[in-house]
Amino acid sequence: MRSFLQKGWRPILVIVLLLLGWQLSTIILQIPEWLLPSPTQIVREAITGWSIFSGHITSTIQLIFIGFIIGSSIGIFVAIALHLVPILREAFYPLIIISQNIPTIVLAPLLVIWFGFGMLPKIIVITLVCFFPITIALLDGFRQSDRDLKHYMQMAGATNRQIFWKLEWPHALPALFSGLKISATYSVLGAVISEWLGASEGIGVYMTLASSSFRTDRVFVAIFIIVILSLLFFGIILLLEKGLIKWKPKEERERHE
Amino acid sequence: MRSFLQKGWRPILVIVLLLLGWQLSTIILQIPEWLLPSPTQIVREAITGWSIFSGHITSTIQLIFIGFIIGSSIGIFVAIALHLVPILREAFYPLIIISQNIPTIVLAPLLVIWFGFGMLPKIIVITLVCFFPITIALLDGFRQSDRDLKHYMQMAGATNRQIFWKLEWPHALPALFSGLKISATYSVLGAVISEWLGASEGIGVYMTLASSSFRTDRVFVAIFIIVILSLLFFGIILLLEKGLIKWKPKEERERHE
Amino acid sequence: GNNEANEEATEGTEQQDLEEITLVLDWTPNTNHTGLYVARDKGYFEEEGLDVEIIMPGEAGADQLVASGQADFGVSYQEGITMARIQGVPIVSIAAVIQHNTSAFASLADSNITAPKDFEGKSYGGWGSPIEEAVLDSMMQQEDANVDEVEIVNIGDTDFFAAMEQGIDFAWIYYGWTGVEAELRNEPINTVYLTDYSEKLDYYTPVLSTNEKMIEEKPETIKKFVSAVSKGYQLAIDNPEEAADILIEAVPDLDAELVRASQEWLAPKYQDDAPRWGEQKLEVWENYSNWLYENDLLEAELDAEKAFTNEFLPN
Amino acid sequence: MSKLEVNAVSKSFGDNEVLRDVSFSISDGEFVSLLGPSGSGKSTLFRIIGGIAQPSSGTVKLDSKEITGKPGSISYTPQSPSLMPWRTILNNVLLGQEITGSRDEHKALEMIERAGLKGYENSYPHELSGGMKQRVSFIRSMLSPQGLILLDEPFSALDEFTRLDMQKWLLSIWELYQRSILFVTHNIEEALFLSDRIIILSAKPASVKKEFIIPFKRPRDERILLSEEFLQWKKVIYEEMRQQDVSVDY
Amino acid sequence: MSKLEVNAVSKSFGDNEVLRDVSFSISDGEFVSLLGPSGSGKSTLFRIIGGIAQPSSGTVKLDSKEITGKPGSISYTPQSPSLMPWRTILNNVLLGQEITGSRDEHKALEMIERAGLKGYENSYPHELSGGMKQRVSFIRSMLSPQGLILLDEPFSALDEFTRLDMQKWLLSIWELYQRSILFVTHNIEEALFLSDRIIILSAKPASVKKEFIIPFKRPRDERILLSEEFLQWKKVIYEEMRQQDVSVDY
Ligand SMILES: Nc1ncnc2c1ncn2[C@@H]1O[C@H](COP(=O)(O)OP(=O)(O)OP(=O)(O)O)[C@@H](O)[C@H]1O
Ligand SMILES: Nc1ncnc2c1ncn2[C@@H]1O[C@H](COP(=O)(O)OP(=O)(O)OP(=O)(O)O)[C@@H](O)[C@H]1O
Ligand SMILES: [Mg+2]
Ligand SMILES: [Mg+2]
Repeated sequence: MRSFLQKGWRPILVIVLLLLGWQLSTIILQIPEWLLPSPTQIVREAITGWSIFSGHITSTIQLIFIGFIIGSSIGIFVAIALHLVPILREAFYPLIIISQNIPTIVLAPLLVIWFGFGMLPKIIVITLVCFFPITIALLDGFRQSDRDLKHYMQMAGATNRQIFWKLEWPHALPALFSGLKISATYSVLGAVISEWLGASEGIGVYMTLASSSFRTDRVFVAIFIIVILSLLFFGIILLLEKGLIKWKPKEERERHE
Repeated sequence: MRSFLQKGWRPILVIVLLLLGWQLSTIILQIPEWLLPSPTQIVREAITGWSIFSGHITSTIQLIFIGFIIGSSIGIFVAIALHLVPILREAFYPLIIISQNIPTIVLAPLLVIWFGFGMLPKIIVITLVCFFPITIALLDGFRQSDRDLKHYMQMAGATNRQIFWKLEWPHALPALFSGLKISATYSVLGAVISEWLGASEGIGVYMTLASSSFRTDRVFVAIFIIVILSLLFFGIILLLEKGLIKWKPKEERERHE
Repeated sequence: GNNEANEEATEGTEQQDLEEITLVLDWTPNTNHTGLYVARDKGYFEEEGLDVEIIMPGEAGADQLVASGQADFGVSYQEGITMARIQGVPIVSIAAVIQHNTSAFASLADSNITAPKDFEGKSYGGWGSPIEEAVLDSMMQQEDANVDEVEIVNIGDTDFFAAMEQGIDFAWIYYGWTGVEAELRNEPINTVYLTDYSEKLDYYTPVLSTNEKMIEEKPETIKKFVSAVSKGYQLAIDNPEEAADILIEAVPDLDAELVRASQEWLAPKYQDDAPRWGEQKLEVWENYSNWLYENDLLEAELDAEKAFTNEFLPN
Repeated sequence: MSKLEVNAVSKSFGDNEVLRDVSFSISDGEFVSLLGPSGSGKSTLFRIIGGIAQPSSGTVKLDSKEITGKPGSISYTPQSPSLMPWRTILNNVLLGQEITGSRDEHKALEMIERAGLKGYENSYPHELSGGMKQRVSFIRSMLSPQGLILLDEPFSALDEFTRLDMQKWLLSIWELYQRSILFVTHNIEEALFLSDRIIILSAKPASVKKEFIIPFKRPRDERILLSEEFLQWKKVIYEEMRQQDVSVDY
Repeated sequence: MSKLEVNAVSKSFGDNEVLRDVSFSISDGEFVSLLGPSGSGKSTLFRIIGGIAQPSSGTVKLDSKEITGKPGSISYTPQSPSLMPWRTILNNVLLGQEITGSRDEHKALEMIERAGLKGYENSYPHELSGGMKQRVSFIRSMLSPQGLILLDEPFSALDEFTRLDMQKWLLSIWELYQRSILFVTHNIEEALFLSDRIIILSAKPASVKKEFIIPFKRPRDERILLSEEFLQWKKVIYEEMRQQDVSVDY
């Protein structure tokens, strides 16, 4: 916490400066509100509209959490499966890439037609967004584990399973967190996009409604919330990383984000 | 090449089986063409419509290349800057996350207003999609370089710049490729999405038109092309990785994808 | 307060008997949909024994959902249904929400575009569909102007006002929403209505749709649904302020001012010159599909009689 | 009875012939040392016996069962300590036991103390000095239950006193449990003090040049280090190694 | 004139006091060895002199300029070879030169050959044996141009013959270029053979226990290894170290 206060002021300063510049330029350049509202206008709308808004937020946060947890679990699981079973890896690696290239515009109707309007299709969308960076990062992490240690373990009679859990998995943890950071960032936007699959609540719904009734200020309120959620989420992953990876030498620890 | 033929058959088999299953289920379940066309219908349409289609493809490929190259250059550059200048890192790290959370729905009008309907806003969209995984992966890669080697270099009087170029950069190359793989995959879809900002040509344009005139078969032709492009692109990155990272012990090399 | 009482009344007694129905909108809720929300929140659906859930389709696209049976009813357009039926999508129009095409080519007042001939030398911002060029062409031909003189720019999802900022001179809008918004902003705009220049372009937009299976298997349900909806739109026609308030309450995220103004403008347009709300004419369907076919925009001729039906409208 | 039999093992890395026709065996409970110039192939031979490297030709038998290319039957101290940076010393030491059976934390703590590392049980490897890491790696393999132990220069980073202490401790453990040990060292005194038999490898390509049976009585005492016989033996082996040392020409 | 002055350096890691008030100096062109038990703080002292670790108190001066906590003026062979896995041997060896000035490939190739590594110029570190890697790391620091060289057990993984050869080579280079060398070893003979002066560190917390000036004439010859005087010296130092060895109690 102390270190957060010590370091936190810098990004906050940058963000404050940015908002200030934005505020000033909307005033000086006389940018109309419907085009780009000023931060004060956005904050004002956020406060007055809070009662409408809070319901949407809880619904989206729920989606994010469920989606991210399922997505990263699947990402981890897929990476482990592909790593441990080389045949699987060779056979399915391309399919994983394919999965990242089916645009939502196509997937959306199919998902809704197959799974209806409930949670399921939305979670599938977030999962698709989340699992990929984790799988790729983990697979690369597993591959780069220390050869000498691996040899030591093999000689001592370690099963593949032991080598995996005692060597490759702990070694790949930093890579996993690298992937989790990317995924956590995407999961928020993924949730918002998934709400365009047909939802009655959520930030995504609020945003499209605002956009179609030309309420640019509300659109930006939604963005502010999305951004704050993402930062929070990213921060949680960072804290988890610091908590779990304790063994790093001090000098390096201090340079952690 | 030989090793490609040796290993390539497995994923190809899986994909062929998948297509076969798809073909059979459309026949057996009598899925109407407008809902989910069968692979043969898609291929037929791809062949008959090729003349219309090829122009769209070249236009999109161009976008992908320019966008990916700019995006990954920026990603690498940002990672280096943030790594070498700790103050920058602390101040701008959150902004990088924020950049991943501004939905295109909002960005689009702003980009159009600022940059018109030309290439620029589209390249900005692809860049935004591409740079993030590279930056995160590289930053983590830089941080994990060998402490003993770093100490050796410092003692010998290496400047920060030398430490960077001779130690941290080569050490982070595998991480860079991890990030490039993720980005290459995303760049294709990013290009298609960017075309929704208003383009007169491209796979994205072709797809929306096909979708609005209920030509599901054409939508799937577009997806097939997107998927093939992505796989090609991913393959290029893999080849580059194999070419550049030569020093890996044999045993590990053989397990490479 | 009125509808609350209704809900309470039904909760205890009739609920088990209500038939669950799904309705997908075309995009976000707007004044085109007022009658649907009125019918739901005034309890008209419940009176008919229906429990209707209204869903926004997002990117999923309403027509496929209706055709596949995921949704029972949907909001669509004549254009969409025509295209869909040519591709074998089994979707049918069951009521016209607005009698005449209220879409127009709009421009900021200072660019002085008041008739199709003024399009010459200007830039049009569209979404890249070949239909747009054909429509422009047939309107400009009336005044001996040449569509080749128009610079057609694809502006994707960009909204009207943003496009105008970026050097686009005119775009295709629905007056009842975007035009009303311009009024509210005191942004004077000129409009060139399609209907003023070509009979054939006076197609129905939007319409209510269902799939062929429903028509075959549950005609009674459709009848109940349409009759409730019809009552809803009747209220919107007779009492636009109350209708607007119902919509605002149902979808509080909408801009209240825009909804009220839009409702006011739209109220007389729902039924317009038709004998009853929802009525569709065969010639309108034939005209438009023939026009599309003649312009090479349709691969085959439409069997217009199968594309719509008036049989479920209340008498 | 032979615990380990190495039969005509050869190994080349590309054009680089490292081992040529190496054969020897180790009896049950025997302590054998391997001496040879740097780069002659001792560690490679260990990897082959351990089953993680495949010989170009030849076979390896453990308890009369062929184990060529089959890892998993050996306790091993690698030349570089190879500790897991994310495990504490205690957990690193227990790794061998975790792999084959149950953790005996009590014994591990006892051994850590015996090796002069008391107080470092919960430190991480990067907080240890080079010699301390080497001792950790040594304890790890002594705690593993296998019947054959391969030790690859386990004491090279220790000062003479710590080294002598560790040697005596190794002998006491070995005498207690009667496991077979194959020991690589560059220190002739160490080999003499510890071994029943010393095998001398020639320079590249390595083959068994000579074997010496060391006749000192067990249990051995550090006093033999100063005996005349010991110095004599040292000279013999020194001369033997010098003769065949052709890899480095000076 | 003093090349290096270490003044009252102390260092603790948390509660663990490692160095207490260590002071000594090295003259220009002097060869000084540091002896001390494993874990006493020799490598830590090297890191402090090298400027990558900050002492808890005390200062380090090089050529009369204070360099406490300022890295960059020293050529260094770390205790573990620390080679770059992605560079060939030749390029690894040239790293020190790249950092400070221009690459002299010719000289590098010559040294690689002299160290018995001919043919491995284009190999990668993972293809080398432990002792070969150590020699590469040694060549790397010998090729660096700095006036003070710190060598942390550079020959611990070498057999006696290669070791002696490397020692003689080190002496010849040193005599030629007159650089100052601070040398850590656990081998008393090695220290005696090479050094002008031997500094003995006590066990934890380490401080300078005793200094010996070694009077053998230069240039030295391996024959002195067998001289009576040499054995005498060896005994003295051995006894000195034994007395203060309290860290390992046996
Ligand atoms: N993976 C490899 N690829 C190519 N050559 C190798 C590989 N591993 C070892 N060698 C070569 O095999 C030879 C013997 O290496 P090894 O490590 O067995 O020597 P060693 O006897 O243990 O030496 P040292 O005493 O220095 O540890 C060396 O010439 C080395 O270059
Ligand atoms: N980063 C660190 N954190 C905590 N303690 C450390 C750290 N580095 C070294 N130490 C402690 O400092 C002491 C001295 O370590 P150092 O590596 O200097 O010993 P050394 O004299 O070089 O030993 P050896 O001969 O075994 O190499 C040890 O007790 C070690 O545990
Ligand atoms: Mg070896
Ligand atoms: Mg040390």
